[in-house]
Amino acid sequence: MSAIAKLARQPWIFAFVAAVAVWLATAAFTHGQGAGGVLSVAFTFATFFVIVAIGQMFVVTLGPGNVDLSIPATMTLAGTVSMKIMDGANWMILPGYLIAVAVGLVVGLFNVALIRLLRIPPIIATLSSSFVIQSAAIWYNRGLRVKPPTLLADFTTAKIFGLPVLAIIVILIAAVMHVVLTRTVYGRTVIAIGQNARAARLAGLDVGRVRLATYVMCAVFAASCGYVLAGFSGGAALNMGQEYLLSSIAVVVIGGTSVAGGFANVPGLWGAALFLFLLVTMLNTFGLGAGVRLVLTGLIIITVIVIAGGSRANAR
Amino acid sequence: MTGPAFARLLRGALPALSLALLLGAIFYLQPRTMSYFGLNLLLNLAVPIALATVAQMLILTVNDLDLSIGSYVSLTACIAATWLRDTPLLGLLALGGGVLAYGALGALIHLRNLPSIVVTLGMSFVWLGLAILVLPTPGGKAPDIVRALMTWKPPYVPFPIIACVVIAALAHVALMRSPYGAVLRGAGGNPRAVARAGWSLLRVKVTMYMAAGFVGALAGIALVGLTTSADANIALRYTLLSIAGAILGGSEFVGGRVSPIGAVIGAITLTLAASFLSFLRLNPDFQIGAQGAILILVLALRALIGRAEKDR
Amino acid sequence: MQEVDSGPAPALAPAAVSLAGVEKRFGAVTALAGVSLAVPKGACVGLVGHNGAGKSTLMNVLAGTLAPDTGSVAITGRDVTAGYAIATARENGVRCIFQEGSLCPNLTVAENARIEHPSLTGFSWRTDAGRLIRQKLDEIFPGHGIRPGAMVADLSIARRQMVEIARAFTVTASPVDVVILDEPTSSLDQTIAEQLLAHIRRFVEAGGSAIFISHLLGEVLEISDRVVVMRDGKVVAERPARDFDRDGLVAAMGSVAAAASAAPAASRRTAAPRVDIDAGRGSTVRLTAHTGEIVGLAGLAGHGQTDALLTVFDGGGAGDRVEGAVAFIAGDRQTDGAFPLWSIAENLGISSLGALRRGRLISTAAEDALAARWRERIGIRTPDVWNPLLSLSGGNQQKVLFARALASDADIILMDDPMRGVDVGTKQEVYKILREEADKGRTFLWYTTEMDELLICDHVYVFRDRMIVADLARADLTEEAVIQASFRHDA
Amino acid sequence: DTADKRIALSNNYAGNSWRQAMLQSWDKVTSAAVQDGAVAAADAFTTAENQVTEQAAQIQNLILQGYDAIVINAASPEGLNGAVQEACDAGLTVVSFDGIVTADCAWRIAVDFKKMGKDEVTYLAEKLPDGGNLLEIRGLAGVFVDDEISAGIHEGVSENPQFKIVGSVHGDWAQDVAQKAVAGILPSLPEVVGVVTQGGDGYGAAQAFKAAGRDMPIIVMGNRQDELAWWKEQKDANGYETMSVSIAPGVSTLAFWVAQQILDGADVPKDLTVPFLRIDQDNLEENLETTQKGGVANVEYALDDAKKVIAEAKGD
Ligand SMILES: Nc1ncnc2c1ncn2[C@@H]1O[C@H](COP(=O)(O)OP(=O)(O)OP(=O)(O)O)[C@@H](O)[C@H]1O
Ligand SMILES: Nc1ncnc2c1ncn2[C@@H]1O[C@H](COP(=O)(O)OP(=O)(O)OP(=O)(O)O)[C@@H](O)[C@H]1O
Ligand SMILES: [Mg+2]
Ligand SMILES: [Mg+2]
Repeated sequence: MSAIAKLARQPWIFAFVAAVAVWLATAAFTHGQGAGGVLSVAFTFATFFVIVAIGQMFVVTLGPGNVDLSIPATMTLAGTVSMKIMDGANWMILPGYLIAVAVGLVVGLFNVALIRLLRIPPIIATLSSSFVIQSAAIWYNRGLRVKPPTLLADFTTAKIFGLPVLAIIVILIAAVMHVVLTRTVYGRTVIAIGQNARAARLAGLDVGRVRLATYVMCAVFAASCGYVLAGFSGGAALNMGQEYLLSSIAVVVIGGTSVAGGFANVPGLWGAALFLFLLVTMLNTFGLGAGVRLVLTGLIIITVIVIAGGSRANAR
Repeated sequence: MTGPAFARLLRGALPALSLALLLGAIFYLQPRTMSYFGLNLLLNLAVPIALATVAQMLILTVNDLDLSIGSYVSLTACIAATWLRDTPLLGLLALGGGVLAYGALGALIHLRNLPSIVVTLGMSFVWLGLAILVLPTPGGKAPDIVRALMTWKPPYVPFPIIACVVIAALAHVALMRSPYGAVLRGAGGNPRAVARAGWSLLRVKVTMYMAAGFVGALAGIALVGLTTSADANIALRYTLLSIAGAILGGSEFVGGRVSPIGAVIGAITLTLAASFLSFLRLNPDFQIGAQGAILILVLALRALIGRAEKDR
Repeated sequence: MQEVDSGPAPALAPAAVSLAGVEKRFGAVTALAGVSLAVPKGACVGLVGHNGAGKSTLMNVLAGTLAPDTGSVAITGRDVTAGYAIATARENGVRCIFQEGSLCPNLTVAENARIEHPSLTGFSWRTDAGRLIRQKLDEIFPGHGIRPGAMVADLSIARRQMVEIARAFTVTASPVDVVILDEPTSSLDQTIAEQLLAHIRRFVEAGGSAIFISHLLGEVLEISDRVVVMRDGKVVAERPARDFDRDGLVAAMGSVAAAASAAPAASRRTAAPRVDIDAGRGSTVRLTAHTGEIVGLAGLAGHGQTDALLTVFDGGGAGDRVEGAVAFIAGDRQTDGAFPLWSIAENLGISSLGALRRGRLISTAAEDALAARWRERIGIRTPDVWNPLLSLSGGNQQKVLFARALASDADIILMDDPMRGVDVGTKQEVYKILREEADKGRTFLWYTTEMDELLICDHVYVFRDRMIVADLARADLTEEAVIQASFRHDA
Repeated sequence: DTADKRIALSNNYAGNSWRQAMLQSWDKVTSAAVQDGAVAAADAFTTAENQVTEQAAQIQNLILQGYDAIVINAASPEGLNGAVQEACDAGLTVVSFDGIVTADCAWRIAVDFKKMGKDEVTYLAEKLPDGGNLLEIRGLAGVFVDDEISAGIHEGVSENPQFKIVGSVHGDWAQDVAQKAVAGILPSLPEVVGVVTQGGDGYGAAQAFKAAGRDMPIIVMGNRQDELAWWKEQKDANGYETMSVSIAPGVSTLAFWVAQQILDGADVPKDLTVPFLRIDQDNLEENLETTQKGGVANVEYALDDAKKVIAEAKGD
């Protein structure tokens, strides 16, 4: 009994409950047809959201105003550069990935430089840098689609027992990041900064380094996502990351992380990513017009947050 | 004058400074802009952005963020171009409904202690969906009186300048100089203190959200007056623009530190930044990147005074 | 020990305010266990008790910001319990200066005054509010130097406190009959505190009532007509002030008055100093501190002591020397110390994360053990160290910050007037711990506005206008010397 | 004589391969034209975000820069009318193409998007006389082109009642979004015999069908090289048959020449139409060959082509 009560108090539980509810509604509409298939697909696509949302979550946890809006552009650039350099060669898969990571590192450092050295608020710094990054991607390959190496394409679409291999890997990564958040000096410092940056500095924590590491990590996650997504969908496109701009924030917040910073959780990212995917799928399945569909999307998101919100201590 | 107060003064003057700099650069690049006609063309689209930015700033005042303002402005533009023209009463009712809905959002966010970002993110879908329902394909037509106002050519001073000054002045008086304005800002700085002084925080939130809804609706109407017809996606960009403009103008995300005049200046600066680039006639490859670079450049001015401020 | 005697009733008229049988529980914690309190007209009631005794909770009930579980409130004899809230309290002339600041930092001093007065409207409200608050400041704190147009965020914590006090005494539409002052002097230096006490005296003599909470028992005895002692959510003693002396009060609170700790025998200033910095523009004297020393930074509040500490914290500038790890104990805990979303244990362990690791990961068990050890050692009143920090009373939160620094491996500990709001018993405990730690080789730099605390130090530097103006070795250290140096001679 | 005339291209989006091809064609053709002295300048301007308001401001700036003509690919057929009117009032010639504007004073080089949608269904009716279920992939909700094509498709379906649209998703003209939306709805759909698209979503749809292990329906393609390459692969392997249709990015060059002709004093009707570029089973190979790897099938126009188009329009 108390275990259930304890579970109900977890900030991430609502995202999962909402995901299941939406899935059941879809299954009810189709009389169960394809319910299993939908779930498997949901895991496939939620994976990409979770990858970027992990990074975004750490950034958001740094406190009010911290958010990375350069994620879509970073995905595009990393995908474009790595695909072009690999040029479909299977032996280049690993070097290609390292190149994507390098792109992430550079973007992250650039963002931090804007935020730290030029003292630009993160939301605008990352917005500005996203233009620069997008421009770099355009300049680099002019939107030409280069096919990923076949092995990479196979790997990103492979399944074991109906569960995508990529999803399994990202579940493991999420587990590791959960430990990083809650049990390492780095994670604690992130949370402390989010609650009170000045107090964190005076408590002897290395605020500057941790901020830097967080933005860089976020960009590296985004770059990794760009790499696997390009592999998954048959090449990088200039507009490939655009829907991740708001979704990454939505996943983080619906997952139970406080937008005001200083309070985060990883499991909720999976719940929220599944929820958002299943929600769109449900409304597509219902076959409603675009207008009604958008209105319902919004209302359902708000409903979930209203139900969850009352029991969450810290809201912005 | 003591250190922090001086830094604050400097920071207060910064938005105006960057605007002047940018305007100077534009005049230099394209002397044609230095005319009544030129200023009119250069600035008229800043008017709806300025309104949207003021709306965003009102929300920022109470430590919230509105991610739906862009789609809300789109919706009100669609309503203005359809119902407001064809059946003015229905149009006004619909716009009034929007304002009330904003008030209800404020109440919901306050009573349930919700993160405004998610609620307004959800609302952005709702507004956009409604806009598509109101105007499934682009079209409609601006009400004549709105069109007439937005294309009005008063003597000597171009209309956009008058409009921006009036917007800034009204917002400034309402928020910074009115007795209740102090309470509204105080609720952003230390809500508990305001509640302990006997004010209703609920009323504060609802007031602020309704005001934002009202100003946002004005933005939609002004926009449609300029574009003559509407489109469900017409102003989605205003969400980020309004945040950027408000911050550029010296407002902060938390703590009730806002500046209405700064917000209007920030909005104009953003509009001019894009114009400046087109006057530079860059290689198309770098045009998008240059938009980022110019934003960075304008904001980097902060670094100059940043040293004077503590890491708070 | 229950010695609630009534004493001679000061007046037959009904009390200005009275509380009866008030109980308040927060989860497992009973903050108030049936408290009754009456404040007569024209009198000042002193309220003392250890940290977490329930003083602030009781005052929150009286101010209408917290609804009690049971109990009644009466104002001038009328029962107003039903629907009692902030508005009722204010209409009836009850004002409260809360322990944690209640100013809006983003507003000016005048605008903050306006927040308190709904009736300040009309065209000239800004001037009116400015005049109102300036007059009151002039009246209470002559020479305060605060402009009504100044942004509160720019004011030092002492000046903020002054504004808040003055604001509570301003009158517009509703009267001011009862003023609650919850540790108003904790951030003020002695001179300013004296001005406040004098004002309270005048206010009371003019027929007002005041409730005065402080851990500086001397102040309480000086200002109060009656003193109420609370312990563990109950009133344990209530008598006219003249019937108490300091030791009696301490005893009633349940603490043992320790003798002031003996000064170390010999000066430790032989080896090279551990800290040696230039403490401010134009100081001719350098600030130095040696291994095992407790060095005091004195002077009036806001004269650059905090900045000197921050200079040390940041490792000093060119030509400065700071050797060893540094920890900082905040006095302004809301801005400089607390992590509000965290538990006590997490707050306490944050500066010792390295030591709490087992392998690469932080061990929750080690964290728990550390918190439990310090809860014992410094006496943090909580049933569970995993409770939120904010569930603690103000003084107990301060103890957590103390424990945070002392538990860390720092060699140099910087203290920014950290005893604000700490009760006498605990203070004695802390002094003892400081001395022990110093003897083990730690160095303390201690900014304090309390003379008692300076007397514990091995060496004291007096600050004025952001410079060191006096360098007092243990032998030269007297109250007169410090006060002499603190004031400009032409003033 | 237009040797001293200056023409500007106002473009609202550069974030996909089609737009990149459009800009490249423009650059190629106009720089030759400038070299030959046909016009004095032909500069291209792109907004950072695909937004009506930004493009309106851009047009106003182009007026201030003293261009003689503006060639527009518009973000909205109606939303730019205010700015276009300003341009006309200032004496500029305005020619719109692809994304056309409705202002009376402007010229339009339109593709009959409605017919394009209808042709897709007509083609399917030929190939699948028995009809069956169709899946529709739409573009971005609320955008004119999306509505037109979709209206054409629905018109086609009502004329061929053997077809039924069982699912409709919005792919936002982004390959990753389309793939996700299709994958989500697919499990709950009955057998699908055909997929009608708006261009560029075909490859993503094919991937989704493959991943779901469903029979490959006839997917109408949108002239992207990766689509054509996939089609070719399937054609060689199992004789897969389909068609591909889209507007050629090189229409920008036609618009350029039309603007030049108008400046030259030619009498040009306000409404011109260009055929869309259609690829069929028999000319697949030759088109695939001429299409840049990862790019879009394209046609560029010369002055004579423009004259011909104008003459035809006058003939009607
Ligand atoms: N919001 C709360 N939640 C849980 N416990 C609380 C809360 N507020 C107060 N308490 C508890 O109630 C008790 C009384 O606290 P209170 O703040 O009244 O003490 P105090 O006498 O004012 O102490 P101090 O001198 O340190 O300010 C303490 O044990 C405290 O932990
Ligand atoms: N009571 C006072 N009278 C005159 N000037 C003052 C007074 N208090 C502070 N000041 C001046 O105001 C300025 C700002 O003071 P502030 O309190 O911020 O300094 P600080 O060094 O941070 O103080 P603290 O050490 O108390 O934290 C300083 O220049 C100080 O000298
Ligand atoms: Mg207290
Ligand atoms: Mg003190």
